[in-house]
Amino acid sequence: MSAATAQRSTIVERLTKSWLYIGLIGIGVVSFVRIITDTDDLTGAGTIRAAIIATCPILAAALGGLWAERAGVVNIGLEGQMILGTWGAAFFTYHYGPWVGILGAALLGLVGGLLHAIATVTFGVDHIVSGVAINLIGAGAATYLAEAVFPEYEGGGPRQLNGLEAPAQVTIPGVSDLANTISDQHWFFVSDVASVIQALTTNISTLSLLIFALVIISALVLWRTSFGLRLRSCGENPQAAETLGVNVYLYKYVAVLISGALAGIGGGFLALVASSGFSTGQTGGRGYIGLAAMIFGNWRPGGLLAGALTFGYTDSLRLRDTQSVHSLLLLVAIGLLMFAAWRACRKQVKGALVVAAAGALVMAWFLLTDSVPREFTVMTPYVTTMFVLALGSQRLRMPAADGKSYRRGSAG
Amino acid sequence: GCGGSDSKGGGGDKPAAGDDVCKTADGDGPKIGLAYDVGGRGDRSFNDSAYAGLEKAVGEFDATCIEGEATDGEAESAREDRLRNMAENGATAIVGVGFAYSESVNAVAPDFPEVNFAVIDGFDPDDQANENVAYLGFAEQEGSFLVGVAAAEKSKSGTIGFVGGVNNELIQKFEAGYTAGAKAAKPDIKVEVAYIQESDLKGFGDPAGGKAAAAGEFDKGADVVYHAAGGSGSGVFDAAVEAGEGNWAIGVDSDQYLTATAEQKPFILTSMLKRVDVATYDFAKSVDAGKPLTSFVTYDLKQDGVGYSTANKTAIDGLTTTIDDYKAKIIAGDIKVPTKP
Amino acid sequence: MNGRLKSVGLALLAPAIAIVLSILVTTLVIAAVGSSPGEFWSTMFEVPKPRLRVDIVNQTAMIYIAAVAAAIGFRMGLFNIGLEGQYTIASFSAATFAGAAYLGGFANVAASLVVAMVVGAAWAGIAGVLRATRGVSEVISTIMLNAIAVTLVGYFLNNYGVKEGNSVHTKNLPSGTTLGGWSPFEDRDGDIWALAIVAVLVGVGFWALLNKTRFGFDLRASGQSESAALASGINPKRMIVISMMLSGAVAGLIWMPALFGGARNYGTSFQVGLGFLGIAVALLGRNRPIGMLFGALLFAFLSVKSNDLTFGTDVSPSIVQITQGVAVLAVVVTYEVVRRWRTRLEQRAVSRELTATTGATA
Amino acid sequence: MSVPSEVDAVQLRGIGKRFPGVVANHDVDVTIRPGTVHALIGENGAGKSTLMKILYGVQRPDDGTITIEGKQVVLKSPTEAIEAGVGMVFQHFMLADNLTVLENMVLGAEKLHGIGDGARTEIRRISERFGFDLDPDVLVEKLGVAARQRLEIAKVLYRGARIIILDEPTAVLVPQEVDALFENLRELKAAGNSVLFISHKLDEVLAIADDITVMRRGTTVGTADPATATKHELAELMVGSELPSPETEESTVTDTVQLSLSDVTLTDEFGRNLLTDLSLTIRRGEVLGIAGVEGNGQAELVETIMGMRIPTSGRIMLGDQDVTHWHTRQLREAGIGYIPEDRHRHGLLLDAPLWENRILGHQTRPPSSKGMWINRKGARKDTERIVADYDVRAPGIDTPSRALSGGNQQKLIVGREMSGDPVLLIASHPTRGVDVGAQAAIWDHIKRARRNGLAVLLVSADLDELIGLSDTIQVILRGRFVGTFDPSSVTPQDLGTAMTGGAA
Ligand SMILES: Nc1ncnc2c1ncn2[C@@H]1O[C@H](COP(=O)(O)OP(=O)(O)OP(=O)(O)O)[C@@H](O)[C@H]1O
Ligand SMILES: Nc1ncnc2c1ncn2[C@@H]1O[C@H](COP(=O)(O)OP(=O)(O)OP(=O)(O)O)[C@@H](O)[C@H]1O
Ligand SMILES: [Mg+2]
Ligand SMILES: [Mg+2]
Repeated sequence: MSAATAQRSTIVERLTKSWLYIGLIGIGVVSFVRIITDTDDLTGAGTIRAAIIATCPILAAALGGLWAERAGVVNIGLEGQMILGTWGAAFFTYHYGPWVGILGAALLGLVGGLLHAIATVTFGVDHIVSGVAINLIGAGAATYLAEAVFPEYEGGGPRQLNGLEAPAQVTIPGVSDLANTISDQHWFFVSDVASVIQALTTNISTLSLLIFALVIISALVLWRTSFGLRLRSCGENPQAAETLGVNVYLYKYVAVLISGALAGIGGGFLALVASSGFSTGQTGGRGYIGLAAMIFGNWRPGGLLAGALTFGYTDSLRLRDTQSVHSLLLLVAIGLLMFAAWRACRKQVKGALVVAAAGALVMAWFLLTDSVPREFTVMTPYVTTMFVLALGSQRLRMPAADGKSYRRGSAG
Repeated sequence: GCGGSDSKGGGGDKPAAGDDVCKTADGDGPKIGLAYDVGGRGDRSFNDSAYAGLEKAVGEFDATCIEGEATDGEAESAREDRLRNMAENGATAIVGVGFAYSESVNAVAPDFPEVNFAVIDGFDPDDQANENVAYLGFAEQEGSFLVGVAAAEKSKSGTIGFVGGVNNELIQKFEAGYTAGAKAAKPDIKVEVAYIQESDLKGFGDPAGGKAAAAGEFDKGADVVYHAAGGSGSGVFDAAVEAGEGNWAIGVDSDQYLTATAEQKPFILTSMLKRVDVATYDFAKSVDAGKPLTSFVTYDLKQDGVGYSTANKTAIDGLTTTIDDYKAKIIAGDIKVPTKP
Repeated sequence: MNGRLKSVGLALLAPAIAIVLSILVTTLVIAAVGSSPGEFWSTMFEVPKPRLRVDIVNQTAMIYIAAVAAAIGFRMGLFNIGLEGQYTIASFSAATFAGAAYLGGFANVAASLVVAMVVGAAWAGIAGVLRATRGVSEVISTIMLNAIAVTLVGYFLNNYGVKEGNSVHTKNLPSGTTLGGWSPFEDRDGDIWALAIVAVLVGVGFWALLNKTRFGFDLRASGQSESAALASGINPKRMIVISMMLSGAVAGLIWMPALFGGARNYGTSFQVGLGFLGIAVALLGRNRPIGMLFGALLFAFLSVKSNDLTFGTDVSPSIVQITQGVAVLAVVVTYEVVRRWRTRLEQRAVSRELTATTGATA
Repeated sequence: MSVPSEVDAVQLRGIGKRFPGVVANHDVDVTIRPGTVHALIGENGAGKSTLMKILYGVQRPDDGTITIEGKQVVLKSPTEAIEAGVGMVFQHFMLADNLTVLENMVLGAEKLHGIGDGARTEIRRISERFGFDLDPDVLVEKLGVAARQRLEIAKVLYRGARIIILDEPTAVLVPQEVDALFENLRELKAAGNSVLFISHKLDEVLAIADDITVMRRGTTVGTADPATATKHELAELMVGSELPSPETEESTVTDTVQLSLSDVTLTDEFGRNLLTDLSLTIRRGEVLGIAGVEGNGQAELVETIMGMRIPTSGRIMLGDQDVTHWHTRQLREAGIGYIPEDRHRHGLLLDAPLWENRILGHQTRPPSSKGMWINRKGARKDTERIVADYDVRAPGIDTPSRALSGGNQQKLIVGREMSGDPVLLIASHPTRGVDVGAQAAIWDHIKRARRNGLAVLLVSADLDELIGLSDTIQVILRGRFVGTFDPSSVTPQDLGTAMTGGAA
């Protein structure tokens, strides 16, 4: 028994360690690039803060995707549920303040999730069909309800509702100041870490913290509780789960409802934290991006966090400073070359060569130019996502019964 | 002011679904048709400004009116249909709000020679002159020049910012005028420029993007940021609020001080006014007078077609003389404002 | 004979229930916010004016082409969510090519259609190749490609387009190249675009390809079971690339009727969103040629008629989007319900047979 | 026969179950005595699995009553069956590959020992008690078939089941594994459990069962006493005909080499060898049998020959053509028939009608197609032929293949692959899960084709079938050939030893 415990803790240790190493190496490389290219904005606390804000809605949507797909339901309706969330946040915040507003966002997202659950679980409808329909309904309903309700409100109009109160922000006084001092020194590595700490401890929205916490909570619930085990079993092999007495319908329902609520919270974040109001179309496809981040992250909490961060970071970087996108080229080049080296170590010669060639190309681009055309900076997050997937996608593994419709009594 | 109103005032003349002049007007003057761009009446910007002009015209000329509104991603034929509907319903002066109506007005106008059309920000899509169409353009660069002066004068840090919604021809005019104005006032001023999108129109509806872009500029030391980003602008105001006292934002199109939230108001230095209301009213007036405007009409400083707002008195008061100096010089032709950055 | 009548009746039952359901939901939503559903429906059900009838036909054609493009992917088990990007970039390329007037008259039209198809195919092909060689989910890559396409087109337009007032567009088509169309009513009511015929061709082609050709069989087989397709000698990677490209090629045609029918250039009159509508219609029509035709007609009718709402009623046209979404959902749900109900009927029939002739089995 | 004082473990009375178009069960009566192994036999589609699913609460009966240990019960879900003490191991494994042994085990029974170390201990206990050799922290996808089988039984025991249903547990096991399983079953019996056991292998049934119930066409047609009954009598009861034998009469091997592999090696993406230096030849009229424990490279070998994988090195010749780099379609067009191991994954389009399934794999050849067009009429006519010749029991050729029972699906595939006179047949487990009647038919078809010069590569887990049909047997272990045997002298036990790495 003690042997078992020991074995388990080494697994956990290994996981944590590998994440830690990857994180540290990542920060080291970014720091190196920052110093070489002299673009302090690359890891400025402001950039990190913006990246966190850009990440949160995508992260919430991605988590929503995770919950649904771990239970075997593909939720392409995240976008629609997110849109409903923006409306819910606006409506409830206007009347009852920001925390009820977040609940309202979750509630409206949950309604979208309920619709999806009824269609896919009870009626066994194709998940994509239902998701597409929910995206239509979500967008239509939010626009329609906004036009019907918001013009009467102070600060409102048919397509917007401004001046919503934001959830509180927190600052950890001592840490924040110290981190600020260190990050201003622009030391290698240390200042970069300090920037991250500063961004996390200075005026950070409680809703951001909540969303990050939800990543950890989701990971724990899904992988460390019997509830999570049952839920995941519905995504891996619902027939097997049924033969063991798991109420598959129930778990799928719960998962899809949570999924919708999380997407709704992502929408709420857009309306309350990323800006201070509702406006039609403000999700701008972030639900889809969330879905992409989840696949990018291999249907795992840690991975989807990385995916959402990649997207949020590059998107906010290009918005804040087009010049820094040029430095990003060096970052990408180094990243590719490191990946190539890793592959070479694993004796995947052909793959290593391809990656190395790509890395050399990007490096040449970096060395031969001194800016990236503006238009291309807009594409950065999209191209980066495709690039990373093209290089690493072969290992992705989705839940075995993901997207398959399941009927009670079909076991055996 | 034009377009919208002070929301603190308890909704006195706030445009809401209920109190619409077109529902109540029953005079025997001309019938005016107003075809809104996406967003429609109540958008606290462009469309509301046009509505304000309409309201004024209806009152003055004892007119009646009819409205229609565009939806996202609608077909060209839907815009045409909207205009035809108005003409068939007896409108004699029809205004398309936004350059997207240029093509449809061009297609519809020949079928209704007795009706007069106008397109705000419009252009003639072909080389055949339409007798009954007016293209009402604005010298946005001139208005932007003035707020550029204001920004440079107000700035303590020596850095100011600009946030555009979409990097296209139109928005570049704003950027060009703004930069020129700032440099005229303070030649060594630094202008940070950001666009939310390069070509995707969703850049006008992304407050989160506007906030991130503006926050980046504030972080780089800018203390005044001007936006030409439509609905994304509220995010720019939020960024100014977060940057704290001593930082400013400048609004666009309508006097956004009036429609901003209580929290944002103190941070709004001024707004570049694009007097869509004036153009709409002018056009209605010309039709009523039997001398309808046709062809290209540019509303510039001289005609009070563009300008700047002084609604936030405490903030702008000390600057108005300087700004008005430049204004006079532009009107006199001493300063030529560029339209390209 | 009676049985056949019954099965036709059952087949029609599902769409009928779905329509009733969508009407019901829409009515409830309208009533819930305090508007008048009666006004709404009387406006929507009013016989459309002649020019709207023309518009409905034109819109139906474009939506239908989009639906077929989506259906090609779906039948192969691929979700081409990138129609939007594909037809954007294809329309831009074709308009640019046509505007350059390398060729005159109909040759220019034909060549431009080829350009549209090739560009659409190439853009979709990127996703196809990534999926086939690297296993990248086409759902993500096409979402990314959508964003990239819009930016790329904007880049070319801003740098090389014709500037006019505040707008930018591609060069106008040379005068001999605009096709106009067929005007069933008065002139001012507009034309049914000549290239609306493309929709018919695409529909017939889709049907024949799927049901009559070896390629279509391979495509359906791959969609039903990739492993069985592989074992039967189909090269699934090749099928992925080909069907993605085929889907993209058809997507390239989506906006062509409008380009040659009236728009004359790629600019402000370019209609966005047809790709997403096409996906919804493909699903509504269950990827069947006829089903999608009805779906496209319904969607076109709803969006064209919704323009009338701003005049006669205080109901916002965005309600139509809800109706469309509910229709999609209602159709698939009722199909499923009717299917289950039929199964139960059959079961009952079997047990009746059993009691009649004990011991007999099917 | 039964001890009167003891309460019967299970009594099924008058059970009926109808599916659309099919009566799966009617008037079924079965009685299981406590502490016995009860065998249920019957042809494909006789309704055995359906009956078991009813007993396990997966499906609800339309008629009839279930009595467990003297108490009449209504089972609405497996949960209730588990509570009543019933456990079931399904014909197709019910395991989630991407979860660990522990996770699969505790799923649904988390309350018993938690999902952590408590459960781990209990699993180790059960594993040791019955010799299951299960490591709780291994992913199920890493397990071989036999280990999965043991895991399934362990799952049932973990829940404290007293009545254990095993649906065709031996179909995929080699003799040694079967012996081990039977050892486990005897232990279970000794511990007071009752076992319900379904099999098509009659000697196994006679070896282990205490009672036998025979089903035919959805109903119970009789019982037999294993102490006195013979295989022939059982077959007679099941299908009403003689017991078939795979035995071939005389050699038909010719001198013409049809297929030869020389030093074929296949590596996976990580550079590990799946197949190592395999060489073989098959002549016209020869059947080459491949014996091996599942997962030792048989599937990879077959897929390599079929062009679904390209060998890393080595050469494959078909006749005198080098086909090493040919695609599946070219190979099929060159006259290779292919009966895949997993008919659902590789053999059929389950939702397509039978006649479309006739086309699958033959898309480019008449009568399925003409040029680039599908020949609907030709395909339909040929499907009618296969249905008649191979006795495929189906309502019609427009029925989706999903609606057919496993045996009938298999007959359709065999019929399809034998059409167009192939020169080489690659057959993986051609009679797996097929009842004795159909088995005989399939064997006859293979034998007849062999007489006409067909070369056959036969992979099978059924060693009697291998020994009966083959002219030569090769044993494969970890991707290498480890021994060649002459079927006329080898015994299943010898083969089993070689397959598990004993002296070759
Ligand atoms: N953000 C997080 N916070 C806390 N715990 C986490 C977080 N992400 C993951 N974990 C824990 O770590 C475990 C593995 O996480 P994850 O699946 O992301 O790792 P991985 O490295 O992708 O796994 P693998 O090495 O199998 O690919 C999970 O079971 C979860 O409990
Ligand atoms: N879910 C279902 N829907 C429709 N028909 C079914 C279903 N399950 C079983 N059947 C049909 O019921 C009959 C009995 O099937 P069952 O699986 O019980 O046979 P079996 O005796 O287990 O056969 P085998 O030996 O091939 O496993 C078959 O005709 C089968 O096609
Ligand atoms: Mg003209
Ligand atoms: Mg069975």
